[in-house]
This record gives sequence, C-alpha cells and structure tokens, in this order.
Amino acid sequence: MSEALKARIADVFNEPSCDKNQAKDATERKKGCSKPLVPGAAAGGCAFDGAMIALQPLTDVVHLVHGPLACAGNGWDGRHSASSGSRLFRTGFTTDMSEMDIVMGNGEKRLYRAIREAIARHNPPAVFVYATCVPAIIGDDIDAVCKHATEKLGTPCIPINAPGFAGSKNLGNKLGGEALFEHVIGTIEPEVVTGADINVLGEYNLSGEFWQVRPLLDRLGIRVHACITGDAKYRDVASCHRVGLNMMVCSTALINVARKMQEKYGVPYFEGSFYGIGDTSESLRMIARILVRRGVDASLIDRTEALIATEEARAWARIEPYRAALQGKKVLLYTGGVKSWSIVAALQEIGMEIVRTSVRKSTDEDKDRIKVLMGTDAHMVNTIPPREMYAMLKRGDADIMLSGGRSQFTALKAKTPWLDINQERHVAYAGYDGMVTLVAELHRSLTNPVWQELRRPAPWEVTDREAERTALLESAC
Amino acid sequence: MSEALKARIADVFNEPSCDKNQAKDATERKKGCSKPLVPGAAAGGCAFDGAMIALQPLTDVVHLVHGPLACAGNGWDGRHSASSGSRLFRTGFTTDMSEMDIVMGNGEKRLYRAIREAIARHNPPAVFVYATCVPAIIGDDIDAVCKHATEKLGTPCIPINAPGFAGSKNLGNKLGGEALFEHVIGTIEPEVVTGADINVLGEYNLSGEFWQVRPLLDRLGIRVHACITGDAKYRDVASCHRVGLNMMVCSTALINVARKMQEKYGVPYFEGSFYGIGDTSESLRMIARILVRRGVDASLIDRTEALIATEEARAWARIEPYRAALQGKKVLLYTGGVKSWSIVAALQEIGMEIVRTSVRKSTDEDKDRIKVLMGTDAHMVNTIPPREMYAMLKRGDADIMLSGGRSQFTALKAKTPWLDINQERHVAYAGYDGMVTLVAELHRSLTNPVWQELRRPAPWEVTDREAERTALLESAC
Amino acid sequence: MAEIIHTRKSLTTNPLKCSAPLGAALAYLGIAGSVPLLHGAQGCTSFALVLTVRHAREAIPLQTTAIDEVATIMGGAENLEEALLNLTKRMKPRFIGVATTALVETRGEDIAGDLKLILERRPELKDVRIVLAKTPDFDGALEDGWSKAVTAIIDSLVEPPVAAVPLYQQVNILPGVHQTAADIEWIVETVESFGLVPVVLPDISGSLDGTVPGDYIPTTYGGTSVEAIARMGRALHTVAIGEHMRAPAELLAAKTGVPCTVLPTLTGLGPSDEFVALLTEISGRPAPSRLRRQRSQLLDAMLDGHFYFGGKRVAIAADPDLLTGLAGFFASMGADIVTAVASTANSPVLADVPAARVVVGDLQDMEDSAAASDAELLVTHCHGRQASERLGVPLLRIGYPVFDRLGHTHRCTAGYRGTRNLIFEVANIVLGELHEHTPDEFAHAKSIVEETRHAGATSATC
Amino acid sequence: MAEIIHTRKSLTTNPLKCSAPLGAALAYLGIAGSVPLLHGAQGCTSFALVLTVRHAREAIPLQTTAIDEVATIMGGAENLEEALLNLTKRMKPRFIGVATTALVETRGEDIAGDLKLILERRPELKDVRIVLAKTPDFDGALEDGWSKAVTAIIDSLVEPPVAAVPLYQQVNILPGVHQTAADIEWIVETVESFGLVPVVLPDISGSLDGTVPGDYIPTTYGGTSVEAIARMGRALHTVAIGEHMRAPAELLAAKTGVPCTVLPTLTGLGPSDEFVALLTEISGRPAPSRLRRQRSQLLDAMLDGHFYFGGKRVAIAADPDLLTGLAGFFASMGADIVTAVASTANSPVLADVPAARVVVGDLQDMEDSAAASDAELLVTHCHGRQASERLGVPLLRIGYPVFDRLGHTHRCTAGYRGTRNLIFEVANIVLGELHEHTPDEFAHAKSIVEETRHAGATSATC
Repeated sequence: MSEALKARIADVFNEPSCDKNQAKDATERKKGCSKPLVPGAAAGGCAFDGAMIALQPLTDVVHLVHGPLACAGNGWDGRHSASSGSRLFRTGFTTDMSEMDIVMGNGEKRLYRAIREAIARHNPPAVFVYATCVPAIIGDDIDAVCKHATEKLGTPCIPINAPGFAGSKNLGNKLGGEALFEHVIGTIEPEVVTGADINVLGEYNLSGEFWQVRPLLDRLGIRVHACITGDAKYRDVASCHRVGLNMMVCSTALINVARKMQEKYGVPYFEGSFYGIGDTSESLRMIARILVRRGVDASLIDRTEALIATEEARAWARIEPYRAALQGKKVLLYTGGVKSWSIVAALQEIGMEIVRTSVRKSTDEDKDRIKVLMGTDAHMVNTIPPREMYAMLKRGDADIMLSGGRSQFTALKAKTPWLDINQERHVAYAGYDGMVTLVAELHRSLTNPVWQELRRPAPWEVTDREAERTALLESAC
Repeated sequence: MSEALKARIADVFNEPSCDKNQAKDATERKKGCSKPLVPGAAAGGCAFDGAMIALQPLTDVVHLVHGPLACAGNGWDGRHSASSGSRLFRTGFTTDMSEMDIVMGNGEKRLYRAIREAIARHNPPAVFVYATCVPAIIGDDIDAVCKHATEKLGTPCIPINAPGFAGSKNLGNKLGGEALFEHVIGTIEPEVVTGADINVLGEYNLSGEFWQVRPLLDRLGIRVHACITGDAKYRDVASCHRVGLNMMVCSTALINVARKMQEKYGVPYFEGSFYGIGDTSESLRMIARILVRRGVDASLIDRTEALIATEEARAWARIEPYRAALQGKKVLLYTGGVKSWSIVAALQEIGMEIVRTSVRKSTDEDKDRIKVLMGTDAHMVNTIPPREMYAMLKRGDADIMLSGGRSQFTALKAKTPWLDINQERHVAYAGYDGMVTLVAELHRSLTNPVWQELRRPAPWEVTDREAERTALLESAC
Repeated sequence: MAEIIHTRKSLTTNPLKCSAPLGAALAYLGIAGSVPLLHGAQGCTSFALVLTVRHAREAIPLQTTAIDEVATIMGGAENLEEALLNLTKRMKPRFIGVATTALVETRGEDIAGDLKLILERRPELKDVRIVLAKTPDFDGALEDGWSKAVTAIIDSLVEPPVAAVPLYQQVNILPGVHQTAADIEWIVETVESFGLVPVVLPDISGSLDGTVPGDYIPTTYGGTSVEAIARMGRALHTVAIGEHMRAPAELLAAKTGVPCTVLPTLTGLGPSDEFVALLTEISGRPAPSRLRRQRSQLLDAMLDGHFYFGGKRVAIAADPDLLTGLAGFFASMGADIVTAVASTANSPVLADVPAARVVVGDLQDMEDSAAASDAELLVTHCHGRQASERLGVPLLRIGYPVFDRLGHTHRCTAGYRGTRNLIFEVANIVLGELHEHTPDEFAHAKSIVEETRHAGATSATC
Repeated sequence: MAEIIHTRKSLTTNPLKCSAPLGAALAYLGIAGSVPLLHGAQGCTSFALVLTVRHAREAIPLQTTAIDEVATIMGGAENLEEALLNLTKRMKPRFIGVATTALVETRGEDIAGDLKLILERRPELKDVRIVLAKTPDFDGALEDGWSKAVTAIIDSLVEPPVAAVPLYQQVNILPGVHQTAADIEWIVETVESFGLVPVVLPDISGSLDGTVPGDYIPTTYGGTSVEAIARMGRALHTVAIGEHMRAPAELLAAKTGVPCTVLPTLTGLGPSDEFVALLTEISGRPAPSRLRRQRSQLLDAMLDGHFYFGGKRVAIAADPDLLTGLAGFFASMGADIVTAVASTANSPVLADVPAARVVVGDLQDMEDSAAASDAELLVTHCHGRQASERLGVPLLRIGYPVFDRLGHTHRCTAGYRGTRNLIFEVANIVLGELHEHTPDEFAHAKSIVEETRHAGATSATC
C-alpha cells in the first residue's frame, strides 16, 4: 500500500467528528475504527465498493475502475440511483487488466490510454479513476496518471484511492468523500449564489426518492446546489462550496466532507433524515433555522411551518386507511446507520411495534436516539446471524422484516413478509409522500393472502404424519 | 330466404360481364354459376364471409353482424388490411342473438337497438348491417330495420343481405358489392373532381401494400378517389361515381359494381394487376391510356413511360442479387383468381419454374393468360386434395409452395418451404417494391438452412433400420 | 360472493365468447382418428377452421354438412347423410363428432332421429363411431360446447363395466377446454407417478401438440382411442377439471358407477394440493419425491413472485371456469381483481370469483371497466390485444384463441409446475414494464395541492 | 470460419465478462453441503455474492478469506486457515471449494502449499473435503472459472476405480456453466429414459433451482454429493457439455479410464440428436417414445418458428461456448449472425461461430456493431438491457447474470424440449415487435429516388 494511501486512511480514521472516536484515547484512535474482518465470517463490501457507492451517482462523469475485471464486471449496473439528465454513470468502465499488464507492469500505461479513450468517446466533464487491489499491490500510481492525464487531456481526472483490501465499505465511502474534497469541491466557482443554497450529503436519490423532497425545498425558496451524490452533476459538486448549509443525510458516510467544508469554507452542517413524517419536518425546520441564522429572511421559518402543517396533515390523512391493519404489527428492522432510528420513528408513528432494530453501522448518537424512541435499548442488536434470524422469523417473533436485499431470502424462506429498504429497491420512501408509500407497501405486504397460502400444509404432510403414527403404533406392539 | 334476396342472387348470377356466363345459354345461366357445395368435402367461406371481406376495409364505419355469436365471434380481428386513419373497422360488432331473441322473434328490435347503441358510442358516418343465416330464416327484415334506423337516427344504415347458406364467399363478395352500389355509391357528390380521378376495385390494402402503388399514381398526377375497399373512407366510396376510370384488381370480386357504374355513370373499367413488375407497368399504362382517351393531357403517356422505365430498372437492379439462387427453382402456386396469372408472370420474370398453378377461382380469361404465359395448359389444376398436395411436395415436385394460410401446414409437414400470398400475410407484395419484397422473401425461405436440418434423420432412424435388418436376418435363419 | 351483472345492452362489441360448436369441435379433435363435422352452413365450419388453424398452427380436419338454401328450407338430413358418407369414404375416420349449429337448431329439426335413421340405412358407416352433440351457437360458449361433446361421447361410446373388479389402476381424467397439451402432460405424468394409469378424455395432448408425422394423415393423429373410451367404466375414479365438466363426469358415474370428483381448476397451490391429495387417496401411495420438489419450487416462486402481484390491479375476461380459476390464482397471490368479465352466465362458479362484480359481457366491457379501474394487467385471449394497445396496459394471453404467439399449447399453467410457470410469466410481464423513475412521476411533490395516485403508481412497480 | 478480432483498446466499456472466481463459486454451489470460499478481499466475495443472489434469487453461502492490508503484505495463508476453521465451525459444511482471486495470485503465493500445511495441521478440518482452484480474475471468464473448479474437484475427490466392472449403468454428466436447473433436469430425465443412472457434476439443479427447505441450512442443500463424486470412476461414459468442459472430462478419463465425449452444446436439433445417439450407443437401448415425440414437436416448432428467424439480423455476446452454441442455433434456423462478441479468446470453438467475425470484447462492442449492422435482436445476459433500450432493439436474456427477470433457472434451452422452447421464446419476441403497417413505412414509393432498406425492413416482420 502506498504511503499516501496509508496517510489518507489514518486521516479518515482520525475523524474528529466521529463520535466513536471522541470517546477513544489517542492510541486507540490511531488503530482506526473499522472493525477487523473475520475470515470465513465476513459479509460486507470492500472499500472500493464503498467509494463507488458514494460517488457513482455523479451522473455525468466517467467512472473508470482500474483493475482486473471482477471489481467492475461483477458489480456494475446494479443500483437504482436515478438521474434526471445524463446516464453516463450507468455505463461500466474498466481497464480490465490482463495478466500481461500485471507481469509487464503496463498498468499505468493502460490506465492512461483508457482515460484517453473514454474522453475521446464520451467527452465527460471529468473522469473518476478508482484504484483496486491489484494495481495498488503492483504500485500503479493512479494519482500521477490522473495528474498527467488532466494536464495532457484537459479534462479533470480524479484519483480515488480505495483498494478493496484497505477496509470496509464504510471506509470506502469516506475515502470517496476525501477524493471529492481534495480534487473536486471548490475547483469551480458557482455561477449563482442565492444565500439560501444548501447541499445534501449522503443522499443517493434511490428510485428518485429525493425528487419527493427537493420540490418541498423549492417551494420554500431553498435551492439545492448539489446532492452529493444523487442525481449530481460534476459542475454542481465542484462549485458546491459557497452554500449556506450542508445537510448530512446518511450520518457516517460523508461526515469528513462536511467537517472539512466547514473548516475550509465555513459551511455549517447538521445531520437529519427525510425518512418518516416527523423527521422530514424536523429536517426542514433545521434547514430553515440555520439558513435564517445565516441571513435568510426570517419569514422562512413561518413559511416552513405552514408547509409542514399542510404536508403532515395530508400525509396522515393518506396513511389513515392503512392504520388499522398495521397497528400493533411487529417489525424486525435490519438495516443500520441513520435508518436504524429514522425508520423506527416512522413506523412507530403508525402504531407498529419494533421488536428489533440492528445498529450495525450506527453511531453512538444513532443509538441514543433509538433508546429515546423505544424507551429502552433492549431491542437494539448488532448483527443477527442468518440461522438465528431464520429461527426468530419462523417462530413468528416478527410479522415483517425490513432490510436490504442480501437478507431477503432468510425472511422469505421463513415464509415471512419482507420489504427492501436498501439500495436495490424500486420504490421511493423519502419525504412525506415516501412515508405514505412505505405504509402502503407495508400494508400490501402484510395483507397479502399469499402468506396463508404458503403455510398451507402439503398433502403429504397430513399423510406422512398419519403414516408415522401408524408406524409408531405398529412398532409399539 | 326472402324474395328480395332471391332476386338479388339471381341478378348476380346473371352477371353479363362474367365470361363464364357469356358461354352459357339462358337456362343454364339462370341456375347460377356458383358450384354446388359437397357436404363432407367443402372448404371455403360462406356468402356472409365474402361480403365481410369485400366491405370490411371500409375503415370508418361500424360493421355490425346480425346473428348469433359464431358468425362475428369466430371471425373478427383476423385480416391484415391496413388503415391510414380510423381503426373502427377492426372493432367487432354483433347482435349476438340469444335463444330468447329467436324464440320471441325479437331479432329486429334487438338489431335496431344495437344500431342505436353503436351510433351513440362511435358516431360513424354509416353502419353496415350484415344478415346471417338465423335472422334470415326467422324472417328478420334487415332492409326495413336499416331504413327505419337511417330515418330515425340520421346515420345511413346499409343492409347487406348475404346469409351464409346463400352460397360461397365469391357470391358474398358480389352481394357486398351490390349493397355498395345500391345504397352507398352515388349518395354523396364529390367535393373535388380532377378529371384524372380513378377508383381501384377489389384491392384490400393487405399489409398496406397499396401504399406501395398509390404514390406512383400520385406522381403521375392521378388521384385515387376510392379504393374499394382498402383503407377506404365512407364519404369517398359514397362519392366515387364521378371518376374517369375504374380499375378492377381482383377480377371476379366486384365486377358487378364496375359494370353497373359503367351503365349508370358511364365510368369505363379495365382489369389489371399490381403483382409483378410487368403487370404493374401494364396497369399504369392502361390507366394512363384510358385517362388520356377521356381527356387528360396526352403528356401523361410519356410521363408514365418514364416512370415505368425508372422503376423497372430500379426493381430489376434490386432483384438481381437474388436471381442466381432462385433461377430454375420449382414453384407450386396454389391460389386462384387474378393471382393465378399475375404471380406466374412475376415468378417467371426471375427465372423460376411454375410446376402447377391452381385456377380454382379463375375466369376463362385468367386461364387464357396462364396458357399464354406457360405455353401450355398442362400445369393448370383445379383443387388439389391435401393428400395429393402432400405427396407432391414430399416427392420434391416443387421447391416451394405459395398459397393461403389454410394449406400452409400441408406444405410445412412435408418439410417444404411455403410462403403466404393471401390475406393473413404481414408482407406487402404489390407494385415494384412489393415484387422485390416477394423475391427477397422467396430467397429467404428457399435458402433457409432449416430445411436441411429438418430432413436430418433421427438418431433412431439409423438404429431402427439396423434393428430391422437384424430382426430380418434373425427371422431369416 | 361476487355480484353477477347482466348488461342490458343489445350490441356486443369485440366478442369475448367463442361459440359452442367450436368448443365441441375442439373436444372431438382430442379423439384418435377423428373428424369433427359441423352441421350447418359451410361458413360455420370455415370460421371455426381458420381460427383453430391459426391458434393451433396445425392442419385441422374439420368438416361441414354445407347446408345451402335448399337444405335450409327442406331440412338438413340429406346433407348430414351425404357428409357422413363422403368423409368416411375420403378420410377413413374411426370417429366422427357431429355438432349442430344455430342454423339447423333454429329450424328445430330432429337431428338425433335423422342420424339414427342414417346409421340404420347405411352399412358403410358401421365401422365409424358417430356421436352427436346439440350445440346451437346461441347457447353458451366454448366451455359449453366442449362439455356437451364430451357428454355425448360418454353417452355413446362408454360401455357398461363388465367385470366387478377393475383390471388395472385406471383413473379417468376429463380436462376442461382450456387445458393445453402441456397441462395434460403434467396431469398424465403426475397420475402415473402414483402408479395409476390415466385415460384422458379428450386428449388433445396426443393430437394438437404440434408434431410432424411421417406421412399424410387426413384425420387427427393421436388423441383418446375409441377403445379406451369404451373401457372408461373400469376406472377407480374419474377426475373432472372445471365445473363445466361436471355434467359429463356425472353421466359417466351414473353409467358406470365410477365415483367422480370435480376440481374447479388445477391452477394455484391449493388446487394442485387437492389434486395430489386425491391421487394419494385413490392410489394409497405416498407422493413421489419429484412432486414434492415441484411443490417446493412453487412455494419459492410464490415467495419470489408475490412482490409483482401484491396490490396489482388485474382485469380478467374469460369463460366462467377459466375466469374463476385465474381470478382465484391472482387473488391468492395478492392481486386485486378490479375487472371480471364472463363470456356467459352458464355457471354457478361465477359467484366464487374474488371480485365485487362479475359482468357477463364482452371485451368492450372489459376495456371500459379496466380503464375506469386503472387496471395494470389485462388477462384474456389474444383478441384482448387491441384493448391492450389502446389502454397501454400489458396483456397476458390465455384461453382460446391465442393466434399471435407461438407455443401456447406447450405452456403449462396446471399443477405445481404450471402455477410456478404462470407466476414467472406474470412477474416477467410486470418486470418488463418497469422503468427508471423520472422527476415528473413525483407529481404531488411538484404541485403540492393536487392529490395524485402516486403512492399506488410507484409502489406498483416494486 | 470466423475471423477472430482482438480489439486493441485499453478501455473496457460495459463489461460482458463475469470473472473466473465467480464461475468457480457457481460450480462449487452445485455440490451438496458446500460453501465456496473466495480467497481475496471481502469485496471479491461481496460483488460475486450480491450478483449471484440477484440472479438466483436464493440465499447463497459464499465466503471470503477477507484479505486486508496486513495479509496483502504478509501473505494470505493465515486468513485462509482462519476462514476454513471459522466456517467449518459455524456452517458444518461437507465441502469447501476455495477459489483464488487476482489479489492473492498477483502476489504469487503458494496457496496449494499453504492449504496442504493447513490440512496437515488442523484435525478439525478432516471431515470436510476441501478443494482449491486457481482462478485469478485477470485470466478468463465465467466458463474458465467453472471449468477449473470442476477440474479441481475431480482432481481431489474422484477415487480410482476399484472394481473392473461398473456396478450399475452410470453415466457422468459434466454440464457447462450456462446450463440451467431445467437443462439439467432434461438431461437427467433423458439419461434415465435409457435405463442409465446419471451423476451430474456439478448439479445446480439440486441446489439452485429454488426450493423452500423446512429448516435453516447454512450450506447448499442439494447438489452432487461428495460420495457420488468419489465414485465417478464407475461410470460407463462421461459426457461433457461445452468445450470448456473438455479439461475436466479428460482429467476424469485419465484418472479413471472412463471414456468421455465432449458435446459442444445441447441447443439445436443436431446437437440434441448427437446426445441421443450417444445415449443410444452407451445404453444399447432404443430411444423411448416420449423422446421421439419431443423430437417431432421440435420439428414442428422449427417449421412454425422458422418464419421469425429467416434473415433476422442477430447480435450475440457471450462466453465462447455459449456464443458458439447460440450462434449455431440461430444460424440453423436461418438467422444472420451480424454481430458476435466473445468475452474471452480462450476457446478454439470461436472459429466455428457462423459469422464473418468474432470480436473479443465487451457490450459496447456489441452495441456498436449491432447498431452498425442494423441488428434486429440482441442476445446476451441482462446487462444488455441498456443497449437494448438505447438501440430500441429487443433483448433475449440468456447466460449469466439474468437478474431482472424471474425463473431463469427453470428455463430449458437444452435438448429437443429446450430448443423447442427457445424457438418459441424468440418467435414471440419477434411477434411482440410486429405492428400494423403505416403508409410512412413505404418510404421508397413516396420519394422514389431515395434507395431505402424497405424490402428488408418489411419482410423482416413476416
């Protein structure tokens, strides 16, 4: 691993805004905060994966993966981040390094040529170059290649140094953020500055869900300069440093970017969520309050409250028909991070009971919120091994599980309703409308008669039981 | 059968323009010319079917079938006549008479109400009402109902008296034409009369093929007032009596209309074809010549020749690449009427050999043309029973069969290439371009390697033969 | 319990129904060495023939008595006789199935009497089994004609049982008109897997499944043999599929004493379980492991597939048994049957359709109701394609006819395997309609006042 | 003979290839009680896992040695040991299939040596059969990884034959990576119908066919048992499907003396015939009548379907064997293979592709060539959907992955039945694209000078 990468990882680990870090002493802090991976028992994505997740929704740039095929080939074209403009980000680019490239040390040359080819064909505003394990081991200097290419070809080439072995997906998010901060943010001055500009960090616009939120802000005269990164354009991200406020949507993912922007450009930030009615309202309030503090006309507060009142009333009215069927239903929430509490609040709002919520990727602050919401921390769990999860669901400890696609089949094979709340879903849950959608989806899933069907005994279960009884009787004689 | 219907059938049978009739004496002529049907050996459609075929490509009217379900229900939505405007003609309308309607004698009432409902919903320029066997037997007077409805509802309602038992599809064509002549043609005066206006009779615009011909006429300044009936509008047909010329495309189908229009409105007619390069040119020449005779500027002749020269050259150039593969290939042509000679000429143009052409629905004039084309009448056949057809194809007497969909499977099961040249095809064969398409289709079909594949012996054919041999040897011992 | 709505209109627009004689002809096509003969004008046969050729993509040996003007006035007995003689001579069938049409029934002739006299009079016909079903077009639809023909076959051909003990473990299967060759293959395979010997009447899987015979055969090749029909009295049990097969099943029971069970449908987990439970009982054997695995695969398909059914607004139009079976299947997977249209009211099962209303009507009724209820999927035969285009709503083609797609008869929707396949087919139609989201979809957020159907619209694309 | 074109570009755009370790993992998933273990960073496993879960719609027991920064520098032996111990303890597998990745192979470690030492050192591992395949991502694609894993399994687990005479009529089947569960079911059924007993290696029809077990099982449930693998030497014959299975087949032959035959593909009439002829020869029995009927049905499907293939311009992109098999099938039905793109050059069969050129490239190459050659149908895995949208040309999804449709593994494209189904599927895609003609299509006639592609365009929609 290059010294530069080591230093960058150390820097990320040392994140002062990370509440976990704040509780550690200096030595512990140096070790970093990513949990060590257990061979034969690890599950998550790698740092490269994390960097891609954080940056790929920059829709108009070329995302070029430097490495052998698997890194790009097995992973591209999988998420439902939506774009209102360019679809270039959905194109998979890789150098597809061959054995020859590795043996002959041709990696850098190949990378440079690949960058040139990509620019020649697609003329993007920038090329994002992702390092992966193999070039990192053989010492390809992607920073140098990017620098050279930028100069030679006139298109910014952004090196993202997050090879898979460096650590977890989470670390990769941050390394992606670092690259943005170091090479992109602040490189262009914005054409328009309204005073009521904000950025939203850590919002990937899954299934276009941010489009349920953005118009609310539009109505209040708040301009979203850049969503980092969801339906984002390169120029907007590069010129996002003059806004009045950064809102962090996915707490830990890009916290380093938010902090560094505060340090360098004086942009304050806060952490909020657009999942659930209460949290959406709270986030709007926070934005309004901070912007007013930063000089926006004070009427914004009242206008925000008026909007909230209308929207909440409307959302509740639309939710009402579903309430009776959902009330008291038991939910197993298996996600983490900000969703571990924001969805809890949302589900409680409609009278559902949370039997467990996982706090795998949650911060201490996240956990505190859950404690407040649920009155106890008894329901917080870390990882639930699949066997245990299956047993819980089979026993009927929960009526439905909400999680990402990976644990889907544990729930389904236990014949238990399941809803996707992570990246692969095709449904938009953000904002007021999103909450109504979530409730409708919960209702649809829980009331589907298929669950009764599935639990119908097979014809031979009856027969076999009888046969067993007979056999038992006979053997008893 | 009503007296009116009997009279109308007699009138059609007595068609003086029919060359068969011209050869008969008065007594024979009275018997009619439709062959008697053989129970247990008949195959074709009925008179009602024929009337529908002739009239349904009137695209903007309601075609309402008065009868029990089968007549409309088993037959609608089957042909590929194309429309550039309304698609109302593709909607199936029927009174779906119930037992109650029949027993109670409510047929006429039901029909009237059905007409009213159709007009209320679709507001067509006219409603065409088709009688079928059952209402004809119970004596429903659809003429009276149509007259009443026309007066009462203000929309022309056209009775078509061609119940199935009246005779063959061919007769039905003519009865449909009678209805047009009697109730539609001449009821509206045309808004435009250019002097170079023509009608085309018996062209159904299958797969839109007339759209390959019409622009040729457009270019010569010849206006097609109405195509009867293919992509036809009611107003155009109703006002088609002021044209300078009628061209008959499908010789026998609407000959009565052409003759009566000549008698009543003085419109001359000729018989031609747009299948094949030579025939298309010949038809264009005839049109030009007659129109010039009728007063159109004589330059039309030269312009027509120039167009023909360009188009023929272009078509031949496009056909050339296929010639080598098609030359000498043997064709079994199983159609009838005008196609029995027009397609013969077309295929001979590219060097194919016609081993048989059926003359089932052909006139004596058709047959004469074939004799001239083929130098002998040895290749003319009437109906070929399926068993014989199968044997011929299995023997390899022909390399390909051209026919309608009904005999398709006789050819295919004999593992012989087959091309649809009747109503159900999706390919447009008219005009110069159509001939190129036909040649391309022939080429595609004949050169498909699937025929070799299909004739590959099954693994057990080898084995079984060996086993048989062994068994034979053993039994011989 | 669904309310049955009889529309009061006089105009049928875009017929849903196919006629009863055609249904009878299809049943006769499931008999070996058979020629169906429609007693009516040649158009009656011609329309039925063309449609069936297009549907089955096979040459179809369908014949006509070719009633003309004279016969219309004088009666059709002579034509019937001539037709029987002609086609027996030309085609050498083992079986002729006669179905009457509206034309001859309207005259009220005694056709059964005519036929009796003809058979007495004509020794040439003694080697052919000739069966008559009275199926005027003005009464019922495809299911009715099929049922009447099977009833007539049983009535004429089944012999009273001679021995007290059945010779082997035979089970009679009376499939409904909408069972495809693949459905019958599944049924046969499943029955056999219990050590039972199925006799299927009629068996279109032997005659209309698309094969290439080595030589020209003018009649059906394959299908139930008249000998097997004669021996149906030897079975342990008769299983009929669909309420429309109750009449023939009960006649067979009355004639032979073979007990019968009518299963409403074989599509869906529950109906498949019922069938398997019945075979277990009849055979006294446990279900084989391959069948158990099939069931497990179906459960998995239900789990994977339910996302694409839940809350989906479905419009179905079909004959009563097909409608009821399909509606039950869709409802069991969580779909809402927003439109149910039946071709006829001739069935008690219509009340079981899991919908508020069943309209007895046509495809225009389906189209209007589907539009009004924002249906997201149409389910009917291929004549629904025009409505599908106009509404911009995808169509699941099922029933008769399906002439604009290939391989319909090899499509199994019966039993564990067929239900699994149907789930995939529907899910894939839904998946094929999925699109990437655009900002415009989120209409409410943009114009906050207007209440939109967004929640439903988005979540529908789960 | 096709010209093989190696593009000289450095940039791969829209990868066609899936990596070799993933192919190896898929093979290991066809063993009963198995856990595949990728020796690399956790991302290597995570990407492969997510993709396979989406493709198979099943929980997949795929594990990682989780190579981190330290192991990258110090070597991965410790991680391998820890992973084997951990997952043996937690999941109690009967079999662990290790596949290396580019990460550990780039360092050039002696992983086989490491594994040997670990097994000597660790008695806890003695009840697990552990197999190692060297599958760096930079070498080959899915077919290569699958082939290497099967070779490794045979190398490690097959025992030398003990008796001179086989105990029963066993036939070994080595399916290629693109065989679905349904393909294997057809193969098994067909082999059994000759009175032979098939042993399939690997058998994903037992493990990835979508079932719902009654209890939680952390490893694969179903698949080839290690005992059956051990006894593969007792077979009469080995049949390998696809050139990529030649290496394992020949190793098996060398190790046990069981003769082997490599069939390039099972899709198409000719290939199906070859398979049946081989089984006839091995068994000495005639082909059963159901198989004969299947062949007849296929002939009929070819007759009905050829209209929709003839002259159709098809673009195919796939791994070498899949590409060659599909191209041969399409060409045999009359289609023109206007674009053929192979994921790798690792196969001698590429020269057999019935096309002028085979490009070794990516989906961008396919898209560019398909656009240039006016392709009317794209054939590749589901990543082709973007190209399909952009070009407005329909996509036949085939290969790996297919994550945007349900039931892929129950889709049979092998043998008479599978070929019949594939013909229907393609024909129905073509039929689904048909539209009514409009005057504008007949462009030449309107502007007589301009030469247009009309003849081709219209006739294509026959």
